[in-house]
Amino acid sequence: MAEPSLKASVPSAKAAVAEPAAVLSTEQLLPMYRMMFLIRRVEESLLELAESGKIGGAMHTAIGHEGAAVGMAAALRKDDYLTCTYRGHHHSLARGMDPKRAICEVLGKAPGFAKGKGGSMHFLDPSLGLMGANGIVGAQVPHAAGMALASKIRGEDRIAITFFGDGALYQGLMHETFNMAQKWKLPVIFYCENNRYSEMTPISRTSSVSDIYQFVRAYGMESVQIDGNDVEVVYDAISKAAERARAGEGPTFIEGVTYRLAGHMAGDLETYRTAEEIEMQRAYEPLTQLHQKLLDRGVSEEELNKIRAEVEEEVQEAVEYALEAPWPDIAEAYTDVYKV
Amino acid sequence: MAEPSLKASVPSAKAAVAEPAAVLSTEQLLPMYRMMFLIRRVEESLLELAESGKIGGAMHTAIGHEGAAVGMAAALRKDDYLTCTYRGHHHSLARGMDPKRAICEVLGKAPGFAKGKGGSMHFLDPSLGLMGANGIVGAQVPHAAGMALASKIRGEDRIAITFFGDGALYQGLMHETFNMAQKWKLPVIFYCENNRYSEMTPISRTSSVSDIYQFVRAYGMESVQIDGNDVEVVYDAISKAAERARAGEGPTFIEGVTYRLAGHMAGDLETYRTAEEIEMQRAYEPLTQLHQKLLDRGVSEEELNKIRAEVEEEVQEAVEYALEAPWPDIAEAYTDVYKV
Amino acid sequence: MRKTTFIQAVNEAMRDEMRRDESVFLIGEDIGHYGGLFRVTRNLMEEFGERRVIDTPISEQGFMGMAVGAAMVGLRPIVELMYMDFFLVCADQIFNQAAKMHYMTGGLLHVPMVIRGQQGGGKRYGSQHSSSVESTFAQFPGIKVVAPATPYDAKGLLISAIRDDNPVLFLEHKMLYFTRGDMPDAEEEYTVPIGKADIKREGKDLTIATFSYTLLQALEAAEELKAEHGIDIEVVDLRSITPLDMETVLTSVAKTGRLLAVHESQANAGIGAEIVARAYEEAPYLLKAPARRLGMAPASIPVSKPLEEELLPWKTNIKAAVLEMMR
Amino acid sequence: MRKTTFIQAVNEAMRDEMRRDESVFLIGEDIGHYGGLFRVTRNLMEEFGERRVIDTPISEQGFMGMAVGAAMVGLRPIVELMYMDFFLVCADQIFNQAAKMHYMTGGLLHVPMVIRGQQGGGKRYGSQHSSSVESTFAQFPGIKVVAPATPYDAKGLLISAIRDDNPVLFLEHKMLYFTRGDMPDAEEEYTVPIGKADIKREGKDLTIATFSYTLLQALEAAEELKAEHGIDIEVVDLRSITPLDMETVLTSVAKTGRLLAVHESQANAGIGAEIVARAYEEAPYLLKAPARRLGMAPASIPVSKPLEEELLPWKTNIKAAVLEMMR
Ligand SMILES: Cc1ncc(C[n+]2csc(CCOP(=O)(O)OP(=O)(O)O)c2C)c(N)n1
Ligand SMILES: Cc1ncc(C[n+]2csc(CCOP(=O)(O)OP(=O)(O)O)c2C)c(N)n1
Ligand SMILES: [Mg+2]
Ligand SMILES: [Mg+2]
Repeated sequence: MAEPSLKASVPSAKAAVAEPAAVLSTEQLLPMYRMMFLIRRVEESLLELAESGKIGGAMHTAIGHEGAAVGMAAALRKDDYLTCTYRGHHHSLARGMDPKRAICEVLGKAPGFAKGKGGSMHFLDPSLGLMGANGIVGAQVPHAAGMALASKIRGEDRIAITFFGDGALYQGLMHETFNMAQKWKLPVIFYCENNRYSEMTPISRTSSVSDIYQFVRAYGMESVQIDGNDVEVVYDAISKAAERARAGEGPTFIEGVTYRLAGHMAGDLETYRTAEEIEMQRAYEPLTQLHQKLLDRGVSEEELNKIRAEVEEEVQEAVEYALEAPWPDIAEAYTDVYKV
Repeated sequence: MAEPSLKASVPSAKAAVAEPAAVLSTEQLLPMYRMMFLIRRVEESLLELAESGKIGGAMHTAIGHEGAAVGMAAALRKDDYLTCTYRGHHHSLARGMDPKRAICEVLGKAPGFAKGKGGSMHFLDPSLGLMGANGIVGAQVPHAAGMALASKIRGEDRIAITFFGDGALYQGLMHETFNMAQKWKLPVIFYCENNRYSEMTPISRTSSVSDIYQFVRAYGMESVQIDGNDVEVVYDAISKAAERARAGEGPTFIEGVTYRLAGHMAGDLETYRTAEEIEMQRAYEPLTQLHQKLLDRGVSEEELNKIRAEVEEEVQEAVEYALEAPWPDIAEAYTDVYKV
Repeated sequence: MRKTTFIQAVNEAMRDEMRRDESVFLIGEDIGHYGGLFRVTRNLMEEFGERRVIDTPISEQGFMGMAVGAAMVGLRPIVELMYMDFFLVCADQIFNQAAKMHYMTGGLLHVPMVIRGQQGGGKRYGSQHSSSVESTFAQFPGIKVVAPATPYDAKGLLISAIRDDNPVLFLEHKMLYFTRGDMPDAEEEYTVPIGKADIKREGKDLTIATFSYTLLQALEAAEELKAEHGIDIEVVDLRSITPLDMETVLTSVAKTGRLLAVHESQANAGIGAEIVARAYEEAPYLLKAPARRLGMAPASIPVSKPLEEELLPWKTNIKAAVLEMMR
Repeated sequence: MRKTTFIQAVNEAMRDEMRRDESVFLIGEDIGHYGGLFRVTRNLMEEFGERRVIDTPISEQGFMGMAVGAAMVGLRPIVELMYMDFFLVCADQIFNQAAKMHYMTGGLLHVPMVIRGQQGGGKRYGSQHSSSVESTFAQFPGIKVVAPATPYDAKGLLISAIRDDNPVLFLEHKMLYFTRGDMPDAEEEYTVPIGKADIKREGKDLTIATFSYTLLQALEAAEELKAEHGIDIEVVDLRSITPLDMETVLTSVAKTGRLLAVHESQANAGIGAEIVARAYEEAPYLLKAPARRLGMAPASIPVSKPLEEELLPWKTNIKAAVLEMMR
C-alpha cells in the first residue's frame, strides 16, 4: 500500500503518441480549433459562474480534455450514439449543442435542454446522438453497448461510442460490458480519457494495471493507446475504430492519454498535485498543440485571433442569455416522472 | 452470437495438466481417498433425499469437483480462511465438518450447524476456518480478500482462499477484487473451479476469454492452470500459492479444470449436454484418478474396499441421524436477526 | 375457454408480443437454449432465434445496463432476473438509471423495458433466493410494479407492461408457477391495464388488499373465516403496486369499514404501511377499526420448513390478523 | 462546553474510536491522502497511516465486500460511501450479505461494520447525488440505521455504531455538515444509544417525528407556526430509524393527540408510512386526528433550484401539512 512517487505516475502525454498523424487538412482543422476554443471558453465561464455561487452541486469541466471530444465529432456520424460521464460538456458542445442551452441547463434555467432538471452531470440531446452523460461512474458504458446491440438487432450501421475515465475501469460493470461487447462483436468504441486521476487520487495509487490499454486484452479486444491531446491522432484512432465497428469486426478500446488542467470539479482544493505538474502539462494540452500545428501549417496568428474573438463574443452572449433566462415553471417539478 | 460446438468447448481435463506431480506419500493419500469418497457418498445421498422431496430449494452437489476440496484441505492450515459458492459441501466436509450436522443443515433440522436456517447454499463453520458459502455468484470473493486484508492489518499470517466457478468471472466485483488484492498484495488465493458450465450454459457461449487463467494477467497477478481433478496437482498448486501469500508476495489465481458429473442442481433437466460427454469425463474424474494412482502405488483393491465400506456405514448413519433429528424450535425463526 | 398454467401465460405474452412487435427482445441467463431455469422462456429461442433471445453471462449489471441502453433508443427489452433477489446486484442500473432517466433528461428519453422473474418464499430456497421485492421497488418513482396472481392477469398485464413506455417490474411468485386458470383462446388478444385493482371475492365485513401469491392465501383464509367464524371478507387483488389503485380499495372499505393490507415483502416500511397511510390520508372516516398491514416478519427467509412457514404472511397469519381486527 | 461543526464531530468519533480500538479501520474513495471529498476523514491518514485508512479505487462492490469479509473475522471497518446514492452500486454486499449474515449463519457470524456518508437534497446535486436512503435500508432487517441531526448526537451515535456488533448505516446530511453545536470537552467520552429518540422541542398540539436535516426544518417550522398561528409543536428527534423508538413517539402523541412523520426519503412506502402504520397498530386511541406523513414527492431531485425546493419536505411543506392537520 505504499504510495508511488506522484511525478512518476504522470508521464508526459507526448510519450504516449502511438503514431504521428497528419490526416486532416487545414480547412478541416480550423473549425475544430474554433470548437475547441469555444468549449474552453464555455467551461472557463462556467467555473466563474460556479465561483460566484450561481451553480450548485457538482460541476466537472473538461479543460484539457477537448482533444478527445473534437476529434470524435469529426470522426463519427451525427447519428452515431454517444454516452459519457458527468464530465461531458465537451462532447456535447463538439457534437453541436447550442452553448446557450448548455449554460442554461447548468444553471437550472428553463431553456436548458432538459428544462434545468439534469444540470451539468446529465448533458444530452438525442437529436445529436447525445444519449446522456451520467453521474454514476461507469453506468453509461453498458448503455452504449446496449445501443450498439440495438443497431445489431435492427441491422442498422449506427455505431456507439462511450467515454469514461481511467478511474472508471475499476467499476465491475465495465468488465461485464467488455466481455459481452467482444463476445457479440458489438459496434461500440470504448474511449478512456486517461487523465491519470480519479477525483483526488492518482490512478497509480489504486490500480495494479500498468498499461490501461492492455486491460481488455484478456477478452481479445482490439486496443490502442494514443495521445488524446492531439486532435488528429484522436480523429484517426476513432475513425479506424468506427470503420471496424461498422464492418462488423466488433469493439475497439482506445486509451487517450490526457490531463485535466482544472480541478476535478468546481471547488476542488487541488492539494493532491503541484502547480509545477500542471504547468508542465500545459505544453501538451490540446489547444496549445492545435494552435502550434496551425501556425506550422502556415495559418496566421491573426486569423486565429479572429476566430477566438468571435468565440469570445458568442460565449459572452450565451452567458448573458443564460443569466437572464427564466426559471422553469414550478409545475415542472412534477412532470416527466412517467412517460404518458 | 453464433453457438460454438459444444464438443469443442469441453477439452479433456487431462489436457490441462500443468505438470505431473507426485508430491504426496501413499500414507497421505489414503485419508484423502477416504475423504473424497465420503464427500461423494454424502452428496449422492443428498441427491436421493432431494428426489424423495425431503430437500427443498436449490441444492448443488460437487460430484466430480472433490479434487479441489481435498487437495486444498491438505495444503492449507486449519485456521486459514475459506469462502466458497453455494456448491460448497465438498470444501466443508474436506475441512472436517461432521457429515451428520451437514446433512441436518441441508434438511433444515435443528442439529444443523446453522440450526437449519442456512441450508445447502450456506455451509460454514468458523471454527474450521469455513467462513461461508454464498448464494450470490461472486459475493464470497471480496469476503475472502477482506479476510486477507484483516490478516494484513493485524500482522497475522493466516491466509484466505476463495472458490468460485468459471461463470463467476463475469460478475464485475470479481474484477474489482482482483485489482485491489493485487495492488495491496493481499494473502489470498483465488481458485476457479472451471467445470466449463455456468448453470445450463456452456461457458464458451458467453465468454470471450479463451484461457481463464490468463484473465488476471492485466493486473500482473500470478496465475496457473491445473488439472483440478488430480488431488496431488491441486495440493501442489495451492501449497505454492499459500507459500507466496504467507511470504507477502500477494495473491495467486488458480484455474482448476474439472467437470461436474451431476446436474447443476438437484432437478436439473440436463438437456444441455449429452450422456456421452459425461461418460467421456468419467475417466478423468478425481475419485477414479486417485483410485488408479493408489493401485499404481501398490495399495490393494481390498484395502480401498475396506475404506469405502467404512465410509458407506458412516454416511448411512449420518443420513439416518439427520432424518430422525428434530426440527428447530419455532422461536428460532425470530432469533439471530441482530447480534445482541 | 381453456386452462393454462401461470408459466404458460407468461410465456404466451412474450411470444405474442414478439410476433407483433419486432422491437421486443429477451435477455438473461439460461433463457435461450435451456429455456429458462424455471422454463418460462421455453421455445422462444427456437421461434425467434439468438438475435432476439440472448443468453448472457452472469453479468447482471452489464446486461441490465445494456437493456437500459437499448430501450433508450427505442427497443423493448424484457430482462429476466433468475431470482428477484439478484436485483441487488444491478440495482444502480434499475433505480439510478432506468427509473430516473425520463425525469433527469427532462423527458427527452424514456426507457420502455420490462424486468421480470420469480420471487417469494415457500420452497425452502433460503435467505438469498426467496425475497419479495415489490416494496423496495415502490420506493423509486419512475418504475411501475405489477404482480399478478392468476394466469389471465399475468398474460394481460405482461402485454401491457411490454407496451408501456416506462420501465415495468413484472413479478412472478414461484408458488404460482404451476397454478392453472381460465384463459381466452390463444388467438384472442386482450390486455389487463396497469394500475387497476380487481375484486376477487366480495364480502362485507373486512377488506383484504393484496396481490400475487398472498392473494391465493387470502382467498383461502377468507373461505375458512367464513366457514369457521362467519366473517365475510372482501378480497381486492391490487395487481399493480405502482401505481396503486386506492380508489378500488377505498370503495371496498366504504362497504366493509375495515382494511388489512397483506404482502410478502418486509412489513417494515412496506407497501402495506403505505396503504394504511393512504387510507388515513384519503378517507379516514371510512374506517370502523384501525387499518392494519401484514408483511413478512423482520427476518430473512430461513431454509428450515417450519421456520419459513412461521414467518411468511400466509393463511394462518392472515387469519390471526383478521380475527384480531374483528375482536 | 465548546462548539464544533457536524463534520468535526464525525471526524472526532472516528479518531477517538481508532485510538481506543485497534480493530477499527477506514476504507473508501479519496478518504486518506485527500481527507475525503467532504473532508470528514481529514487528518486520519496522518495519524493512523495507510494501514488503517485505505484509499480505494472506484470499486464499491469490491471494497464493501472486503469490509464485510474483514468484519466477519472481527475487524470493525468504517466504509465511506461518497454519496449515499452509490449504495445502489454495492447493494448486494449490503443487504444480501452484511444484513443477512447473522441470520443465515444461525448466529455463527456477525458483521460489525459501519457504512457512513452524506446524503440529501438542497445543494443542487441532481437526481443521482441527492437521494435519501433511510427508508430503503429500513426494509432490510439485520442492519441498523441512524441519522443524527446535531454534532453532539453525531459523535455519540457514531461511537455507538462503531461499537455495535451489527452493520450500522450512519447517515450524514450534506446540509448539516457546517452546522455547529455544543459539545463536551474533547477528552470527555460519551455515547448516544442507538434506538433512543430525543425530544428536541416540547409542545402540546401536535407531534412531529423526524430526524437528520428535516429535524432542523421542523424546528424552524415549529417556531414560525407558534409565532404565526399559536400552534405549539413537539418535535421528536428519532435519531435512529432502525430500531425505531415508537415508545417516545407515542408518549408524545399521548400528550398532543396528533402525529406527523417527516423524512426526506420518498414518501411512498417510506419510514413515515411505517410510523403511521405503527401508531394505528400500537395506540390508535391516542390519535385525535388522522396521523400523517410527509416525505419526498414522487420525483427524483432536479438540479434547478426552485424545482428542488418545491419537492423537498422542508419548512414550507411541513408548515402546510401541519396547518392542514390542525384544520
Ligand atoms: C459509482 C460511483 N462511485 C463514485 C463516484 C464519485 N466520483 C465521481 S467522479 C470520480 C472519479 C472518476 O475518475 P475517472 O474515471 O478517472 O474520471 P475523471 O473524473 O478523471 O474524468 C468519482 C470517484 C461516482 N460518481 N459514482
Ligand atoms: C448474482 C447471481 N446471478 C445468478 C445466479 C444464479 N446462478 C447460480 S449458480 C449459477 C452458475 C454459476 O456458474 P459457475 O460460476 O461456473 O459455477 P458452477 O455452478 O459451475 O460451480 C448461476 C447463474 C446467482 N446465484 N447469483
Ligand atoms: Mg481520471
Ligand atoms: Mg461452472
